[in-house]
Amino acid sequence: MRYSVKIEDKEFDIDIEYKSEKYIATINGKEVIIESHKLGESRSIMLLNNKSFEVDVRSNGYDNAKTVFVLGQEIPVEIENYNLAQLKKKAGMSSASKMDLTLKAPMPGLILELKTTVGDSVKKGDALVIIEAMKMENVIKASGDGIIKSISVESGQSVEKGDMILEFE
Amino acid sequence: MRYSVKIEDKEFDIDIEYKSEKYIATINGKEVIIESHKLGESRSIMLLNNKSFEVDVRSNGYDNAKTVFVLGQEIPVEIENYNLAQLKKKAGMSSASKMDLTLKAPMPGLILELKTTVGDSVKKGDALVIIEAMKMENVIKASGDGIIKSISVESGQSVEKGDMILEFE
Amino acid sequence: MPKIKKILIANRGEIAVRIIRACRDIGIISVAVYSDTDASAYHVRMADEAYHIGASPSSESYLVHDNILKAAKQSGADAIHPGYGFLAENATFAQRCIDENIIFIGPKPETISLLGDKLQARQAAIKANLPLVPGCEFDNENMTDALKKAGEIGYPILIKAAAGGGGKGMRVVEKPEDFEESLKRASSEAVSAFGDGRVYIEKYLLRPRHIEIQILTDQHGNGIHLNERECSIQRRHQKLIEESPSPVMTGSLRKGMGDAALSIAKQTDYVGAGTVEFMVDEDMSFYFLEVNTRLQVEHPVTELVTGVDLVKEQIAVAEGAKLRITQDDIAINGHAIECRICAEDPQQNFMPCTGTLKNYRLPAGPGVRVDSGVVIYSEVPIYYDPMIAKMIVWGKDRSEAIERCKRDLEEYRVSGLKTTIGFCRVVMDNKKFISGDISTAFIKEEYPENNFVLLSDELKEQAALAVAVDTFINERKIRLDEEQKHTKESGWKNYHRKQSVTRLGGES
Amino acid sequence: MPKIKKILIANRGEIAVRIIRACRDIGIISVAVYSDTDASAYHVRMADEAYHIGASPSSESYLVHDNILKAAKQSGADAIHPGYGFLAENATFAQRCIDENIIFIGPKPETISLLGDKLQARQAAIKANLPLVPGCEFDNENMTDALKKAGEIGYPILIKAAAGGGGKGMRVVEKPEDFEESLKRASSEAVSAFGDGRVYIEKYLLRPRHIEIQILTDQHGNGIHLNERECSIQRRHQKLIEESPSPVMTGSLRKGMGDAALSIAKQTDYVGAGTVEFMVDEDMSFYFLEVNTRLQVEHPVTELVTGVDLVKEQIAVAEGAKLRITQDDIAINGHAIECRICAEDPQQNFMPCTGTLKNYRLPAGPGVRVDSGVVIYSEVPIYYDPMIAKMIVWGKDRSEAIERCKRDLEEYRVSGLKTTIGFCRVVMDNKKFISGDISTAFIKEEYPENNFVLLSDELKEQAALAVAVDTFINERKIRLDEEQKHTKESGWKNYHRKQSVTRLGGES
Repeated sequence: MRYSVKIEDKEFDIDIEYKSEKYIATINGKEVIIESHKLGESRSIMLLNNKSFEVDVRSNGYDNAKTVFVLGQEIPVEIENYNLAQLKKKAGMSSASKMDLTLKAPMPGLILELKTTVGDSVKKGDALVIIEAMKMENVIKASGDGIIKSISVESGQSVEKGDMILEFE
Repeated sequence: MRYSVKIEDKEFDIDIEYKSEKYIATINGKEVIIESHKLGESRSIMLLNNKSFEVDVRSNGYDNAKTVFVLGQEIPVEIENYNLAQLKKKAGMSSASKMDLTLKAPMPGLILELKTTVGDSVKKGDALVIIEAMKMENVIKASGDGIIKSISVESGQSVEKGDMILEFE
Repeated sequence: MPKIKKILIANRGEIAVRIIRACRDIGIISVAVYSDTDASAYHVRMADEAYHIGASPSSESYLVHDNILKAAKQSGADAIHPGYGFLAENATFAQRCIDENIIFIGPKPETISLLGDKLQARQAAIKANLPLVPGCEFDNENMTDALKKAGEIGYPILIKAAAGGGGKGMRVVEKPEDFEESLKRASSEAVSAFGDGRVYIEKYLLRPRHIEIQILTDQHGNGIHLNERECSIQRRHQKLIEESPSPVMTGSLRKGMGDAALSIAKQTDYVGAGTVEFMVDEDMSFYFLEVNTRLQVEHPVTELVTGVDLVKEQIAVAEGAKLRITQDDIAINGHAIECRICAEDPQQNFMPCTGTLKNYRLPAGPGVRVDSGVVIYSEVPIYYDPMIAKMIVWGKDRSEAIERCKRDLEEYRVSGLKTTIGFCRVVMDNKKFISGDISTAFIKEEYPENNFVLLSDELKEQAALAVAVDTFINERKIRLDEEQKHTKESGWKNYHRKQSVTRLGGES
Repeated sequence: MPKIKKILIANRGEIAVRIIRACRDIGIISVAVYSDTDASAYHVRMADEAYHIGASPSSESYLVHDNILKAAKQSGADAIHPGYGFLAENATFAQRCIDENIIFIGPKPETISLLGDKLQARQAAIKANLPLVPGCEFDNENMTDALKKAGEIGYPILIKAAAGGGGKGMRVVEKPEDFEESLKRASSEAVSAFGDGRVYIEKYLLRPRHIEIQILTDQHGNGIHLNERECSIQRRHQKLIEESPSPVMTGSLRKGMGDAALSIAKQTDYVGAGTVEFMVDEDMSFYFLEVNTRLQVEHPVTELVTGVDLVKEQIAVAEGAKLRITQDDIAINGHAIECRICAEDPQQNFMPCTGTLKNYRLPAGPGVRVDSGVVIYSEVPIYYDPMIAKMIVWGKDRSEAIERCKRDLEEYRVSGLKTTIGFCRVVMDNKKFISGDISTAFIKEEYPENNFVLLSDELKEQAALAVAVDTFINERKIRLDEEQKHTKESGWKNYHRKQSVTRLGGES
């Protein structure tokens, strides 16, 4: 089975087959022999060419998005059937992340201050809104350039996680 | 609901009712107000008259036998409906432990030495058999007085946990 | 001298657990309090007793004097330990405890009140002959005088609120032209944050170190200091990594700072454990900053190098005991570093996170201590501080402590929540940090725009392989299960066919 | 001097994990080995790399020289650390490592071999002027001579096997009449256990303390000792609780024992970490017992009071480095106590247990270190030693260490397996233990017939309440669920009735 795996900016082409209780993976042309033992639920111990890793692979509820915890790090991963990914790419449906056109509340909290108004053009890194949560003020910054299309909240308002804050165009 | 609870040599008569999100227990005439919050699976935090305990109550696969882990101690408990227990007592079916008439292997291991032969009369505390397991020699002693009726193993033999070793009469 | 028998801990999380452990060591009964969301929290499980004190927001539970005092009365506690945060530096609450005949484990209300006001604290420091950053108070209305004073100090200057804290009402002014506007904004911010518009100005140090002295004093006028802690690794005025001793400390500087700390303690009639914070300039001059009238988050680094259990000493002092240790007993044994483990996402500008700890395993083995407020399956709620634990590591010297920090940060297992673990690991590899060349500007200067690498390319490759194999195994299992089902189903089909045939040949 | 880059750890469980941690601290790659049953064991998860070495019984995996050396070659390890047990004191294996050009982290094969033979070790001790328990060798065949010698020593005497260990081939003789019979039985036991019937006799001390000296020597003739450990709390010759320093040690006795330990090290050309065991009589005379040519289980108590990481020093010595610490660097900072956490049932005569750890949470906070070989959901297999972890506690003095031991034993959470935790807790409350009045006869004398109370009546009552409430909650839930189901079902009935009615009134 061949997979297309994406972590942050890196894309991996991984082909896996099962042979005599081991998994043989070919990653970007290199062969890796893998042993895997379940530790219950979502955790496993894996030996990649005898290198030991305790991994915890969790599904995020979406088909392709998973989270893996390894060496104390939480790593978001996108995984897809390789052929499907190729097809999508050709059709221009690349799952490569574009700039998200909406900003949703990343946590429940209180809108302290709006840093922009409708029609403003913002640059990547510009402060958009300040949310108070867990006793701290959190500045939410733009993840890319854009123009503010609409704003759905006002200062002093409480928001739940996932509530729409504003839209870009 | 009224229960009869037995731990080692102690018997408790406990009556419980549920009132406004708390449990009111009467134990041997004394009232205790209990709050309980599940911690997932078999563990709970319980406040007994505001005294805090983290308890892990596990069923042993039998109806009446349970194990509770509290304050780092593993405690075997027998619990029964109070009325049923009273009935049994009257009928002479007291669940109070009598001397077990069989000795089963308490762990997998190797029978190193038999300390008795059929027909021997043994006293409480007499060595019956030595089993080697986990690199150690373990002396299994009689839990009461009795006469050896039969022996099902011989030295050098491997046993699994629960295998019959000998019977008393 | 009355012994304390039962202590109510008016706090939650790791500091409540920390205090409960000290109580247990000396046979004192510990009483936890909890809000709705904390009913099964770790500090409740750890305590001997626990009382409910209200709804989840701290303003309806951990901050409500009446509710806490009611729980204290109900439980029969003879003392209250406030921890840090919440009511720890609240003079009114301390006074209420005294009025209700309950020992408040902390300084006198008057001392808390005096040191909580920055201008009063500054006056006390001047009386006690402590060096202060050049600066002064002035009449807000007389701008000519203010501008003149600012010019004398020299730019850049810092405008600070008298009632300040947490960076509110604080402004850096680079040049005289900006002074008037900044002053107005700082003052109005201070009014809205603290209801008190008083401000003062100080010289702004560009790359100061934050070094603080732990003090311990009793009710009989005895006092000692327990060396310094260097807390320069900060993000937005929040300490992240602390250590003791400071990598730049010398014997004479330590004596100078220690004497200064004890001198302001004397001046303010200080009783108990406290921390005198200083800024240390690049030329190693030190300046008084403020006094924290409570146990600090970072107290364990001092415990690990001095061997003194500060919470036990706090309790002894509150009982009225004379100090059991003298200045000569305080040695420096090795080196300790603390990393704060916060539920924050370093890649999203350290945004706080909430969630359930699906996996949570502490590092263990030589030299590591973890003071954790959570365990596996704990929920991290939105209502409180995002710090879930502190990892404190001891080594025979700074370099062994850093080595062990690296190991233990990698050994820490957390699933279900993002934390500062990975970022602390990054700092441990930073050459400037390793050489001890740090200041409060360290994170800002070293990681502008949060440009640190949490995941190496090698780790990404390994993670990709792990997820691919996991996916392969799951898909393979589903395929095999389905094949088996098909085999079974066709088995059933055959069985049905047989039945039918039988029937055909029989009854029908 | 060649630096070691990769170490294979020829062991499992907590000691493998301990060594992996030391490797990680100094940037050495660690290689685990594992048997079938250990494929997902904690030491495999902790290591950088892992190799399978055979079936579950140790005779088919951890003891097989060839398999371990093959894994070493495959992984490219340049050194092997044997831990304790298994191959740690196997001179043949040590020699094979040398022959294969792999560094064996331990003494020379000749030293291991010499000190492994009790009679040869006795001779070395005599040459090094160490005090020995009055005793002697004799001609097994010349009973008259043997009886005479036994008489000169004075009864009770102890017959010991020259190749002995673990109490095998050992017999206490109370009176001359029993001597000949006991001698024959001890000798024949020694033949069957070790293939070597040589025995010797020693005066039997009634209530000796077991006190041992930790030594550390390099390849250049330098050696230091790291104080003593008192290991008198034993069950059937198995240590259970160890501490450092000994509660009865004096400066001059420590110097005497330390010098003696270094003197036999010199005599036997000892290199690396080792332990010289002594018995100390009630009059504080000390007698040489044996030398353990390896890292001991109880080494962490020494680490906690001296601040020295013994495993790192072992590695440095193996690399050929000169000792980095001198005798003057070795201080005694506070007091440390170790409790061995074994999968044993104290109420069933400490019978070993196997099973799955359904819950496993380590104590944490001030002063506690746990070296654990297992984590939550680990299986404890029957093939190996029942010790699953060691809890080591530090306090500024013995009494603080005992207080913290109590707290941490209560904080330790284990479900699914019986352990020695409760019994260690019992010992911590024993007045004789608290006063330091202990000997190797302590457990036998204090708890004959295992008559200790693990569960107080109060705890029983609380446990009974907990189980009753739990049962009540479950039964109530079942009842409520059923009621709800009934309501639903009757709802369905009504629905069907309605349908029928409709049909009746309609189509039919």
